[in-house]
Amino acid sequence: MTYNYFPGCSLKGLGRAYEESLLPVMRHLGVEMAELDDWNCCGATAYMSVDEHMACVLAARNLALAEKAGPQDLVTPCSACYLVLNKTKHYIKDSPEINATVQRGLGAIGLSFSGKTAVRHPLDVLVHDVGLDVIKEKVVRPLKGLKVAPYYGCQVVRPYATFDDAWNPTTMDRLLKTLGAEVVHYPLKTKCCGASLTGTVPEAGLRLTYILLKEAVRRGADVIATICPLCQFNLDAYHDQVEKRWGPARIPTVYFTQLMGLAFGLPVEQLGLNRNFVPMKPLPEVPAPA
Amino acid sequence: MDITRRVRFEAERVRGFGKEIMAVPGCERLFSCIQCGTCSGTCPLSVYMEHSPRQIMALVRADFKDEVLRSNSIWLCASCYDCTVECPRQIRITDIMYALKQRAILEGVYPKHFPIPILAKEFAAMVRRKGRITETLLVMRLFMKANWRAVLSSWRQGLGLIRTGRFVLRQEHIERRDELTAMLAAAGNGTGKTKETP
Amino acid sequence: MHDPNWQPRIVAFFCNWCTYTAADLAGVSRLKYAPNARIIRLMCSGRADPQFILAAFSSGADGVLIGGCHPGDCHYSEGNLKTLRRFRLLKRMLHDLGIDEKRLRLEWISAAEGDKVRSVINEMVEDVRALGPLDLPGRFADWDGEMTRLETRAQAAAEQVSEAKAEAAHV
Amino acid sequence: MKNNYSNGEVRVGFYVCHCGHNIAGMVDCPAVAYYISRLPGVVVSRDYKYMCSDPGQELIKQDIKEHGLNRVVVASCSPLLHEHTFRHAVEAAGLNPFFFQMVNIREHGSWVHTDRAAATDKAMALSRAAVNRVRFHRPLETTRVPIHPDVLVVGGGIAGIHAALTMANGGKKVFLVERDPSIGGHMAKFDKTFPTLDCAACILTPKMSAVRSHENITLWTYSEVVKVEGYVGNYVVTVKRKPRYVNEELCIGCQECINACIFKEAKFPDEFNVGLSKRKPVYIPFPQAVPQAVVIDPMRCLHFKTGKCKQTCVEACGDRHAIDLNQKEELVQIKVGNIVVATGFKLFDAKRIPQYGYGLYPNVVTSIELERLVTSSGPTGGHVVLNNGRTPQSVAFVLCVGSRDHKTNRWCSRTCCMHSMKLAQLVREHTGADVTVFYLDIRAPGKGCEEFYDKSLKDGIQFVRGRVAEVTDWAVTPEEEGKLVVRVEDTLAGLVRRIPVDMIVLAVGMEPQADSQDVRRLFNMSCGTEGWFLEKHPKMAPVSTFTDGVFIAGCCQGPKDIPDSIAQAGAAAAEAMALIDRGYIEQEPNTAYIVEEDCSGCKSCVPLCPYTAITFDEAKGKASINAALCKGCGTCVAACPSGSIRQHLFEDDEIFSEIEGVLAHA
Repeated sequence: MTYNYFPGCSLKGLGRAYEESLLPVMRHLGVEMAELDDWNCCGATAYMSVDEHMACVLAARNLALAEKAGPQDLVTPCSACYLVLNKTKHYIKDSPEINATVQRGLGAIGLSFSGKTAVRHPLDVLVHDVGLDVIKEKVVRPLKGLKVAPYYGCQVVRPYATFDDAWNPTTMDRLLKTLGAEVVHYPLKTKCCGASLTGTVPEAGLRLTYILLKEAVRRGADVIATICPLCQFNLDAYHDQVEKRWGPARIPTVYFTQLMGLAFGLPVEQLGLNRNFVPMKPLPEVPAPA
Repeated sequence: MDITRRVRFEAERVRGFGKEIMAVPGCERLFSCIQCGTCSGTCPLSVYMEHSPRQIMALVRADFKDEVLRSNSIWLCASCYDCTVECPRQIRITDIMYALKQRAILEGVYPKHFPIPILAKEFAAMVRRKGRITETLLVMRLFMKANWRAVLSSWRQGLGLIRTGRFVLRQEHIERRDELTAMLAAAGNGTGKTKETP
Repeated sequence: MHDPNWQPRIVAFFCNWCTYTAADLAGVSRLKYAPNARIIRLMCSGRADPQFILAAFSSGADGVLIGGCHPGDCHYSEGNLKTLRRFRLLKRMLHDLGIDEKRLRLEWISAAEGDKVRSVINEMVEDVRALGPLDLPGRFADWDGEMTRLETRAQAAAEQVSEAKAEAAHV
Repeated sequence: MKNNYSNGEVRVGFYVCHCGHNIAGMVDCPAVAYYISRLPGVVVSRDYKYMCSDPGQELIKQDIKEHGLNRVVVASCSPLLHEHTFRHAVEAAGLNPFFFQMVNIREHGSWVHTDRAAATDKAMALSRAAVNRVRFHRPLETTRVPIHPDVLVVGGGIAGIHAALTMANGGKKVFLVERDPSIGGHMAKFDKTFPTLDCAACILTPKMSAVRSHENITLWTYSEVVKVEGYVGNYVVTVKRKPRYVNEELCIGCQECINACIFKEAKFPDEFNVGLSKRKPVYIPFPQAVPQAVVIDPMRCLHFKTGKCKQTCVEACGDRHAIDLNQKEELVQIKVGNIVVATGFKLFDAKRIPQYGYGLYPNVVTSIELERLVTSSGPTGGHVVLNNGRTPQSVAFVLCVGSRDHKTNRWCSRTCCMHSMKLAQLVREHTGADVTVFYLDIRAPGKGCEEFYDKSLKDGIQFVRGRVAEVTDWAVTPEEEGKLVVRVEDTLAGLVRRIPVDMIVLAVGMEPQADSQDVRRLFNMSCGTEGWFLEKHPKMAPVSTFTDGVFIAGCCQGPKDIPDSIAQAGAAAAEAMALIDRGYIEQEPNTAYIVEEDCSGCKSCVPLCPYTAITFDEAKGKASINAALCKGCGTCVAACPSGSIRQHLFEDDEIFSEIEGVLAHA
């Protein structure tokens, strides 16, 4: 099983723990992730606010690079990248005007995009391509007794959810159960984390973060599992400010791939768990992260 | 108590503005809005907005351009797409918000010192120049431009990032930056949208 | 190229129960579509005799559209399926005659699908417009002219021959 | 004819109708009339404001007499609307009505085009085609087919019940077929009816009993129509009678068998109480059920599942011998002249909108569930209770659940506003709880309905205009703890609100029955895109279908309330009775016929006919067509290799001339 891999800027920066856990987990399952040569930023939501034509051109370069690299699906772990690349595909297909702009831009650097490459999320690939039965076989250290709040956030399930329900997704729930964890009922699983507003308009953005944290604590979760680098950052790095404003809501937030790594018995120090502001309590019988 | 006169005159409407917005790809269905408020009810940030998303839809349709573009509402949209997925008329509200943000930036009418549009512009500029984003550098630039005091108040967070090895000071960039410039230039040609975004 | 003011002419055979009613519905709903199609009402698309279609083409139609009920919904059980079989044969025949297959179209349109009447007619008008005029009557006239010329020439030649023979006889 | 024009010469009169502005607004009618006037054989060519009006028809009659017209063409609306009118006028003037041809320049012309020149051009072409064609018309006679006086009503809800009773009271024999074990439909589940708040059972039960005792009604419950053959006046219908394992004639509804059932406790979800209570494998659907006979559910009954039951029910029934566990499914064939389809609707499945939490939170209920809770004969004896048994202090109604929503059902279900207001008043009456209704628009157009809305407002029911975004159980404030929280924009106040309540009622909308497509095919009807059965004309023929002799009533045609359903059922009954009392129907003489001398005897036509109207005369070596059986589709005509089969009204010459006519310009 081979995929083209688009890490996105976050996975090289604030979200590096995501990549640090994703790649070993994939390797462990025999999945090859070939990083796209000289990929560029997808443009995220910010560029769309400035100029959607150019945002599409920017994102399309990555799609074109992927198409050139072969027929494999393109896997991207960051929610914003996932959304923007999929949205660009839709726009290219639906709007002749945008398609013309994109092809003109790509043409100038000897690239083109036919619209074939599928953009996938690792969660989708792991559960639907690799399969829960295969994953189950690799579990050597079941996460028994660990209560996890599954948190999907917005942009993987909305609006281009192709692999799960937009309101009540269950893919990660099933994956976590396969790892042996206990999944708590978490009705906020697709609520917004505040996105970039946590930094720009903290009184609004951090409130959303607070509610997510508080409700996970209230429902007895030990840890929140996330699939997006920005969600992880918001839920992890702002505890000081959140708790100063609204009171205690302390709970660690980790990537689902980190939990997979733990369950697979991969060396803890290789899973990037040391990068958390709010560290996850070590599992019993497992050495604490450095 | 302040007493403000809140009547709106026909002269304040910019005729055709609603139609222009609805002509943007993705925004067509605004015509069929029934003002049910599902968007505002779903929106996690509507409670901070001057006008709820539903009101924005009504104002756009009624051509109150200035009122819409100067509103903080369009900047508070965090692009969670909840409204878009829930709208019973399948109006792509998030995409309409994008169209409005673009118009506001183009016409330079967004609130000054409001960090969100500044972030969007700084982000775009960094992508154009380097091809990639280095988040920590971006945030520092933002703080400089929008609110330098914030740098001081979030020093603890900065320290935390350094401690956890996530504070990156080396600007990431792609190798073939010339390729990016050439591509954007070529794409911009002929659209009349060559504008070097401010 | 052809006259820029040229408008495609399409003859449409619609069954009374589904497609004709759907066209009525399109009217009642005030849907707007291209004025190029002329509808001829039949009780069932099964009555659409291949001869009618050929007659339409040879009388100057640029396209022919047949509309019937969806399979399983025919007012007369399965007249529409008989049409489908005939339609396939006819399409092959037209192909051999050098008539582009986009000029003949069969569509299932139920009484509720006024919107489909609109989209099918609009699409077909655009398809046929892109193909240009078929102008079979014109082509027939050309062929007839050519035949007459050939015949006259042949006759003249024959006459020459017979004259020559006659001359030869005189010699 | 007394005029001087009877020498066989064709004399056409042409009339183009303005239809007020409807046609004249987009078609230059005088230009069309002028154009047609110059065609050969056209004697009179006029344009007139309203051809279908009396003076319009008079114009035709007068011209026929004065100018010796022997052919008439009218260019106006769809022939499906007025062909009959004009044929009648032509006949009144002494001409054979089939010397008439109609041109549709409104539905197919002025209403669908935007370019006046092109629309006029098209009108000319279509009119020319009709003038061409009408020359070939021949005098024809309509045939009369007798109508079987019995009627079938399908569906035993309030619409079906009313239609059946109306016709039975008129002396017609009626077969009423119902799929469930009792008639009564949705209405039987209601407590009270809006806007009068009269008790549903009190007005429905007498009608149900009347059905049971009526000498003209044959009631078949637990039965389904499986096959319909024939045509108006002469339908042959096959009905499947499912075994209820109880002889309806012998059972007196004493319920001894139910008490004796080996299952001591009722443990299976009760359909009538929408799963809010339990029943046994042998049960009576509800106390007022008609017929008053028990039914045995073979999916639950131990005897059918294992064959090892002591059959205590049979024992309890004793020498009545009403229980017959060997009953088999039966197919019965009946002959009827007309059919009334009243198969009703189904309720929207609230689980399809997961953000309202139905199925997740037990105190989120549907409107029909609440209806059962407020009914004194319901599972809680009329007590509105939460799932913990306590009485709710606050109740919210969420309207438009699965209605007016492009992701589920686009239509307005029409009754939920009123139904919810009724339930809101009942809930207040029963519990004194605070009631809030979340609505998009209040639709209360029926008689007495606006007044009911007014009463609801005065009674202190809160109305909040806004479509509920979500129902959750996470609290932000102390008073939200342990409650269900409605998040909504109060669009009139312009505020986003969070409102904690104890119980949420989802006003689920109406949908076509799950098998409506199969039923539609069975009776040869059409469905609109939404799946409701299609009436022949939305205004002029609201209970007729495109199949003669098949009528529709009630919610199978679209959402409606009880008064409207009953009005429609009465209309359908009247339409059917009008046909029966006339005794015959006139058949359009568009049948096929064989020109014997041309028939080569190839037999290719014989298998084509779906009505077996074509037979082969071995002696003559020719095919022959039974005109009484022929329905006039023309499939055999198109297929005949020797051209010896022809069709009245759709002769080859007529159609060829029409083709030439539409193409003749340029």
